[in-house]
Amino acid sequence: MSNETTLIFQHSRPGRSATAQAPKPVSEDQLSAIPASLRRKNKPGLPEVGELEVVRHYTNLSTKNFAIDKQFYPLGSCTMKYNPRGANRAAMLPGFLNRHPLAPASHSQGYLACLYELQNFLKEVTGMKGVSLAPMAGAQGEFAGVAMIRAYHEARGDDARTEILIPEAAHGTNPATAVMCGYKVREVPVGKDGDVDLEALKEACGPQTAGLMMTNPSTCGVFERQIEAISKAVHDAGGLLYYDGANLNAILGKVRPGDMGFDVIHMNLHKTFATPHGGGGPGAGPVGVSQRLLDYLPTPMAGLDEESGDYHWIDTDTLPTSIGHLSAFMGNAGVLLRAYFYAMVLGREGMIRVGEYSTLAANYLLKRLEAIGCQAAYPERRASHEFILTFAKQAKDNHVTALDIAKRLLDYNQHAPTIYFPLLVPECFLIEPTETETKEAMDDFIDAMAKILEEANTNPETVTEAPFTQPVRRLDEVKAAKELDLVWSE
Amino acid sequence: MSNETTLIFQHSRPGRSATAQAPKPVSEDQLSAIPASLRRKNKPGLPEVGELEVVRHYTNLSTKNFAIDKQFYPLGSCTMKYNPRGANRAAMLPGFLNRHPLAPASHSQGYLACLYELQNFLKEVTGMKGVSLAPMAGAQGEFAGVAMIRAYHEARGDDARTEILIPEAAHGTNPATAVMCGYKVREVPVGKDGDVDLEALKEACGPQTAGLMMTNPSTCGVFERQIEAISKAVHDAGGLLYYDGANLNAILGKVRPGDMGFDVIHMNLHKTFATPHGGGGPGAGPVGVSQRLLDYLPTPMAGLDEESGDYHWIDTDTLPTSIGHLSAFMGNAGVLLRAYFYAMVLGREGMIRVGEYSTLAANYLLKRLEAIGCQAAYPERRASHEFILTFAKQAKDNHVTALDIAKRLLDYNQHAPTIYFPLLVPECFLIEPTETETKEAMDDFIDAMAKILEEANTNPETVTEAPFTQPVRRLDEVKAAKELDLVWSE
Amino acid sequence: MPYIPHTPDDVQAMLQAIGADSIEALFDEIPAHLKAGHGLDALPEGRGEMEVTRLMAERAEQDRFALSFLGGGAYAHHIPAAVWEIATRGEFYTAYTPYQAEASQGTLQVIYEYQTLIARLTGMDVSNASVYDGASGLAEAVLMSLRANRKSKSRKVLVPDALNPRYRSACEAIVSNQDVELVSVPFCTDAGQTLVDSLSPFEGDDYAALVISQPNYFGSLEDVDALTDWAHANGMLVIAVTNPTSLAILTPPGEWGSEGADVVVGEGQPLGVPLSSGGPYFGFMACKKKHVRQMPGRIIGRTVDMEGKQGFTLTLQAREQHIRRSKATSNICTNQGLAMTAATIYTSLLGPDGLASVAGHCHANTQKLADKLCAIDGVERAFSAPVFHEVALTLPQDADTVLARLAEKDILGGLSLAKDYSMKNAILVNSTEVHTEGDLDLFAQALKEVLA
Amino acid sequence: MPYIPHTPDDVQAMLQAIGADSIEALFDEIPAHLKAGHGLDALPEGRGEMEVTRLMAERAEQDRFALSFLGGGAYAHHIPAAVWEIATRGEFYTAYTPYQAEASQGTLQVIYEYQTLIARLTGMDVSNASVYDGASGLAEAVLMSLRANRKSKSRKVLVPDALNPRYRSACEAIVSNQDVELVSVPFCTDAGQTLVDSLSPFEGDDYAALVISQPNYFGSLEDVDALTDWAHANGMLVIAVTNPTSLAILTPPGEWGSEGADVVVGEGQPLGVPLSSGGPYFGFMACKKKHVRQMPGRIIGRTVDMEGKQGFTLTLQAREQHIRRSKATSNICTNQGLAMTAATIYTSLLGPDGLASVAGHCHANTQKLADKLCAIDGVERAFSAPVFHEVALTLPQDADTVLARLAEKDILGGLSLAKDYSMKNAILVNSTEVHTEGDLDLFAQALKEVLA
Ligand SMILES: Cc1ncc(COP(=O)(O)O)c(C=O)c1O
Ligand SMILES: Cc1ncc(COP(=O)(O)O)c(C=O)c1O
Repeated sequence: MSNETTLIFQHSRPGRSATAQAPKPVSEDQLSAIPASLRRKNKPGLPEVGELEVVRHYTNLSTKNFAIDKQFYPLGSCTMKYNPRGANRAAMLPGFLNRHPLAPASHSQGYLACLYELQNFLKEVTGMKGVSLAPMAGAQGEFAGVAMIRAYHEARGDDARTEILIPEAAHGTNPATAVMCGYKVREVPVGKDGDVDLEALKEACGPQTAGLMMTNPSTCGVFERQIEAISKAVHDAGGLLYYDGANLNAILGKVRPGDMGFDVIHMNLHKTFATPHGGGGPGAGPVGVSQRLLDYLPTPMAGLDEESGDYHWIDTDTLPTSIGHLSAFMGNAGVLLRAYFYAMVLGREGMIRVGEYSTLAANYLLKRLEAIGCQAAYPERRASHEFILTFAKQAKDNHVTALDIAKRLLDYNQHAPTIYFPLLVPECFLIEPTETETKEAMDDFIDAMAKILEEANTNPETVTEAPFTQPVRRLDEVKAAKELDLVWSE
Repeated sequence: MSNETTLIFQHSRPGRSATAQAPKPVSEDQLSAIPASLRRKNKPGLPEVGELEVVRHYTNLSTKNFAIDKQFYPLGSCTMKYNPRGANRAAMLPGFLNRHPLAPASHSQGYLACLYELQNFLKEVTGMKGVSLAPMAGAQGEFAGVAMIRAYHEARGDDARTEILIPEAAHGTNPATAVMCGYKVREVPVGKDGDVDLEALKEACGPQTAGLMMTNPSTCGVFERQIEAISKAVHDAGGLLYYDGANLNAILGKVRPGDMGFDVIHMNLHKTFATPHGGGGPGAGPVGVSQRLLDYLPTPMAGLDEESGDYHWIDTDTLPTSIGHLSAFMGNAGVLLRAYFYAMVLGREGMIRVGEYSTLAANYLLKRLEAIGCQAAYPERRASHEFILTFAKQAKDNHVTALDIAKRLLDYNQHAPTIYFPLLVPECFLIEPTETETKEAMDDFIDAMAKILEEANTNPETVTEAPFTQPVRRLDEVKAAKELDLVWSE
Repeated sequence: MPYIPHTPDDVQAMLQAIGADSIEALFDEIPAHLKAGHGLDALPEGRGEMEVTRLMAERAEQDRFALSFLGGGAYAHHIPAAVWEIATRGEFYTAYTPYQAEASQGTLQVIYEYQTLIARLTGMDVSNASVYDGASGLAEAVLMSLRANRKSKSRKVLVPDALNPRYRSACEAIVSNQDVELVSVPFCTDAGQTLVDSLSPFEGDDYAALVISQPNYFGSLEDVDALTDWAHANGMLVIAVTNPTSLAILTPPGEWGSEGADVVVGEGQPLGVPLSSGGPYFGFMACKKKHVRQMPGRIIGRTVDMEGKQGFTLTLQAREQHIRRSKATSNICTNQGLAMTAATIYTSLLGPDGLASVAGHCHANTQKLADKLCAIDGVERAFSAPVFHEVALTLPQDADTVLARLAEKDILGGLSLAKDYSMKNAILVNSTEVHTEGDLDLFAQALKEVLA
Repeated sequence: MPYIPHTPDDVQAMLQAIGADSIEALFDEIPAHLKAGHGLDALPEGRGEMEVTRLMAERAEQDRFALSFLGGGAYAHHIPAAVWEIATRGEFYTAYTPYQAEASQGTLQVIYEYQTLIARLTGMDVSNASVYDGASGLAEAVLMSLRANRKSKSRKVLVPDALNPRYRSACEAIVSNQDVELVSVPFCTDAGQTLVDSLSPFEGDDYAALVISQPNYFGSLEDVDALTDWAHANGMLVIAVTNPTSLAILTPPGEWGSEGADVVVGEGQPLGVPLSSGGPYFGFMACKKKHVRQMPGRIIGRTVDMEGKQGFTLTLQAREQHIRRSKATSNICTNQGLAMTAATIYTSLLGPDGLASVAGHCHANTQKLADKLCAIDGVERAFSAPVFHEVALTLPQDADTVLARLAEKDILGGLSLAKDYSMKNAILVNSTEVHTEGDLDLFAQALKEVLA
């Protein structure tokens, strides 16, 4: 009964405006230095609305989202943990917000100090030798990592290495990144137990191998037990090992990628370090490297002159072998400050607890869901911080798919887990509760799942036609893709 | 399907806590100076919950409110206009937030400058000679005003004045205030046209009259045309004229209480000056006075030493005749800063526009509602910034009351107007759209009302049983009052 | 037009619907000669949000200071970021009093939870939804005690001199209009406490209530059990004035003496509300169940809807001005809802242990600070009583002068007791969990320099 | 435990359900010797929110400065308070990519509105949901142009030297891995513009695209119509790099020359995103409809639900890595959603007239500033071309030295052009609507003193 679905453009009326927000118009005279030929002829079709309308419109829109602040959000591989509000306040202090990215080091000591310490924290938790905070998300961290692998081989004149090995369970960004770095991708199969098929891997290794990209625990939600053998196989072939740190939450304080033999790693601070996902971003994807890749780290980085105690920037002028800049300035600074806050609050003990309690939560949720009749993809294995269920049986018996169950969960006020990823498990859920959710929140999820499994048997339409309680019912995706409507017009 | 109605206490588990928020516990030793007999034996039953739970609980609770930021909110007499977000940011600047109320003037010049200027702005818009910002809401402003009237009479030894006259349409705070100031209340009838019954008033005036409290425009939503005659009658009897400024929005820039002959006035900054209502408060109720009451203004006030340019506090040591302090410190400072922001953005022209456009909106809405069949209480009169409808006919014909229509409006995503106030109009709505709502927002309200009037005829249950779309249906108020449940227990 | 959305077309359309020629015509009922064309000349021209924000930021900047040890009823505490990020959500910030219960369950449930929190913290049965502040709350409590104490005909109430003088004066300003008399109870100048002994002169007289402040203005802890029992034995009600933080570790008023206090009020600011120059704060107010109908202010009750589902609503409205008008318990209408909401979130975040540890640090830091300051020649504790988180010290020199010199060093070193208690050389000093050891040392160092 | 809610009872209950003795047992699949008991010694002990906030506040305070005229791709603008008060509402702040469309209509509709805003501002047909920033967005546009220009086999793209050097180097770092070559186009050192004349040497060669920056790094306005027509005549696509504020008054890329640009990218920061040390910002990216399947990043489409009601959903996902993996248009996954949300709110608040007046003030202030600075002996405009809101000036002395001395006076007086362009005495200066006349005078005065 409300008009909430109106677009902001539909509130527009010629000449309306949020007058307090803009300076008074300048005279044509003041623009006379700009040649008329370069001036736009018609004003752009931006909405002409008042301040209250904008506030009301976007406030109302916001209410049409699920969010960690409102719901359990066990989206596997995304580590939807609580985002401390204190981190938001600290990062939005005027001194940080107003600092121009190119302000001289003399006017950046406070900011540099935070970055420098964060670099050190990340080195320690990953067991790497150097860290650059520059990449702006996980995928850009991957890019930086693989570009460093490439720079390394190139520097050694080892230029026959054209291939990156990737287990088939890998996240889509891994193969896409390899290609962006000019490599071919060779997929490596994964065994029934969720571990990489070691023999196949060994066969795939060779002089063409630039490196292997993998996560551990993998996106199968289990710890890759043969990691040392894998590491040896790839290193023996002359390749380097890349660690996709999206799953770092599972092992914080338990085992470090550096200790497992990885040469390069990215971290997703928006996952492991609790910075917000913002409806799609921003993230931050710092990279850590072993000794041999130190020279290639992306710039700028924060450096400390031990003697004077002054911080400075390390840039391509002092690190000419760097793969260079990945953005105009220095990555997602505000995200880094939030991660710094988080690391400082958690400290040593807190970091260790993250791995412990995220793993505890996942194993609890897995066992309880199995107990109510869910099928685990790897029932013999420990869960890491996440785990996979498969609804292949329901799909076959009741024609109720993983998608249907996901949609029905929304009716129970539970955000759905990740679905249909990894691709190798049919009709799957990848479920990640994180360490910040209470047992009761997990129990509510379990109760909802139990009811849905029951519904799938007795009343499958309530599942296959779900959701019923959201602002919209299921959307016509085919129409969306065929009759492209990407931009509104009157 | 969600557990949103759970109380925060029901999330409590022994030993759970939002650890990042409190310092580490102190040792018993550090408390040894406090005698055991004064220590509490059991810890207070506050909820033991984690940070995410608190954030999630109160975020979810917030979504169960209507608010200006989400809905049209035409609550008559309350002036629910847009609350500029800029004012919130400015008032919450760390320099303002962290200032201790007893900081010396040397460390308060910025704050005092804002208050001093706000005092002057309020003097100008009301036409009064002096202003104190101390009262913390409209009702406390009334209290201050009537206490000053009392102080005035007492100072003159004129102590037979025991009565305050109040038109029957007045807001409940008016008679309650008079009593709190030790006066008896005599109500004055209001005529069919919404104006005070002048003859009755004249008769009521006498040597026992301490003063008259009234609003103009009145809570009948019309301008009291005989204001000069009223003023003369009361003044001739030796009484003073009190102006309830809750309706100041209607006449800003058009006519000033000081020019109408009022001796003392309070303003509701949370109404006229757009500071937020905060789910029930805070407000601010500054008082303005004519020359003869200057000596009695409540303290503290901001003063300026013209020569040095320094600001200082004016307190009872320099103004011993003051009625004194109404709070421990200096009223609702943060509200005053928001009002200052608003006044600075609006400026001279903006203030004048407020009266004009709030009046335009109310008259538009009235005429349109009359056109769809609503009955105006004072059809011959201009609306001020608000107006009254009466649904006496619907109540009689269809057994659909003003309350029913109010509840049904919620289903149409419209906040209901004020109902059953003023008491003298049966089955009434007091409707105040304010100047900050678009014509389209008013049109939506009109459409909803048209549909409801139609429903009242054709399908009265949809109205009498409304609302259907809110978190709860109509509540059992009798049970609430009889089986008092004011505090939760396990 | 700032905050006004109407375009010329809108205005035309509206005027047409009204049947008026101009906006000015809508004011035709106002006598023309009253409509002085004054033009509000003392007001500046309107400016944009950017300019006003810059001006206010500069002003706010002027008032920043390094280090404050001011208390006296308003205390610096750490406020979790979540508190105000949630309290200023539009749904809380821009709603009003929950008159339409169905569309206000958020605010209503918050208040119900708040009432529960306050009741549990104070050990009382019921709480209202807040009054303006602690001082005006005391005035309401005094007036309430006159109504509630049916055995007493008196319009007099006993008020200790050791009560915050700002509470006393605000209370006086409010209740004196109804010819209520606040009668002074002296304090022991050695202990800095209100002794039962000093009450004996009042025995046998009719007073409606005794006010007990725990801690009192000097930070001293009173023997609340003895005072409460004395009052009850003498037919008076007990009005407790307390600091809410302290209640995490001190005996709650509901358990004072053998029967507990009758009414409790206090300043809610320490529960998550910024110092903010003195407001908006909120006064909390709780009482025994039997007095609830005499309590002013809004009260929320839990009930069920037509379908039996739990819900919350305003209740006992027959006490309030909008229903009872001149017979209401108070004229209060708008209260301090938003600050109360913040306090509810704050208290939930802290929990019983968190709040106890805040209270513990306040106490420990204040002890430590007193020790450090008393290590300076000529600085001594003014009183012997144990304190919570504020302490009176005597200096070897004039307090006002010393404080002014400290302020020049950007240290606000406490409040002078010269004016209110004629203790020319005494100051009142507060420390809370926000102070580090370094902060305390800075103060001690500065005081040493000033006194040298 | 900070941010972990489990009590010992919870842990016991969970372990029991799992059938494990201890949490440690859950890690039994990890080879024991890998689990070095390293203990993360380089990490400090955890501290509370209060302490960390205080530390960071002190650090933030260190970096406050008075007056900045730095631009170079990031610009200080007034950001309405409403923008971030709404963008940081939990519903936007703590949601993720709208994979579950029905539970994400808020974010989805915001993106759809954003796409519309960007399309209208740039004059293009379609927009994506944001990329990381302007510079990396350029790299994506370059790679996209190779795919989209079917007539060209080239892996070379023409890039003007007058492009922001930070854009060039980031673009280079990204695209060079795929053996894409960025070929330099010199600028006219008198005008500070890229002239069509300097393009003639490239005629006849195969390049996939020409990059045009409007304004260019020196703030100069290019003759975009001529450049665009030249590129199209020579079989190249046109990649426009623009400042979004400027588009309120400058010809949108969609209207450049006779056919308009093919792809538009730029830094979105000026639209309501704080300077914040360089991020998070967002890159905007728009193109002609025919190229949409080559565009990287998320794209939202409007459609209907099973009941015919309007709704929004991710679409064209077959371009993306999670579906197409190694064949995707890019590896981008997480983008800059929150900054994009803020920009949508900002742009809606400003509207076409508001944004034009911001742009107008930027330009007018920059002109005024240039005039004031050029009134100083030896200070001159470096180039003759008209500028938008940034201008290159030559000084009578070494630029780096002068800037360092200004910084000592807490004035950040611009960016040195010494390193990037070997213009030892030249600086790049920006002014926006945030500067008052007084700010400009302060700068002029300070420069005068430094140069004296
Ligand atoms: C396993 C894995 N790797 C890489 C990524 C890419 O990270 P981002 O989305 O930050 O680019 C993700 C994130 O979704 C992921 O889950
Ligand atoms: C006409 C009128 N007078 C007085 C008041 C009392 O103001 P407050 O609620 O701020 O105490 C109100 C507010 O509701 C009112 O509408």
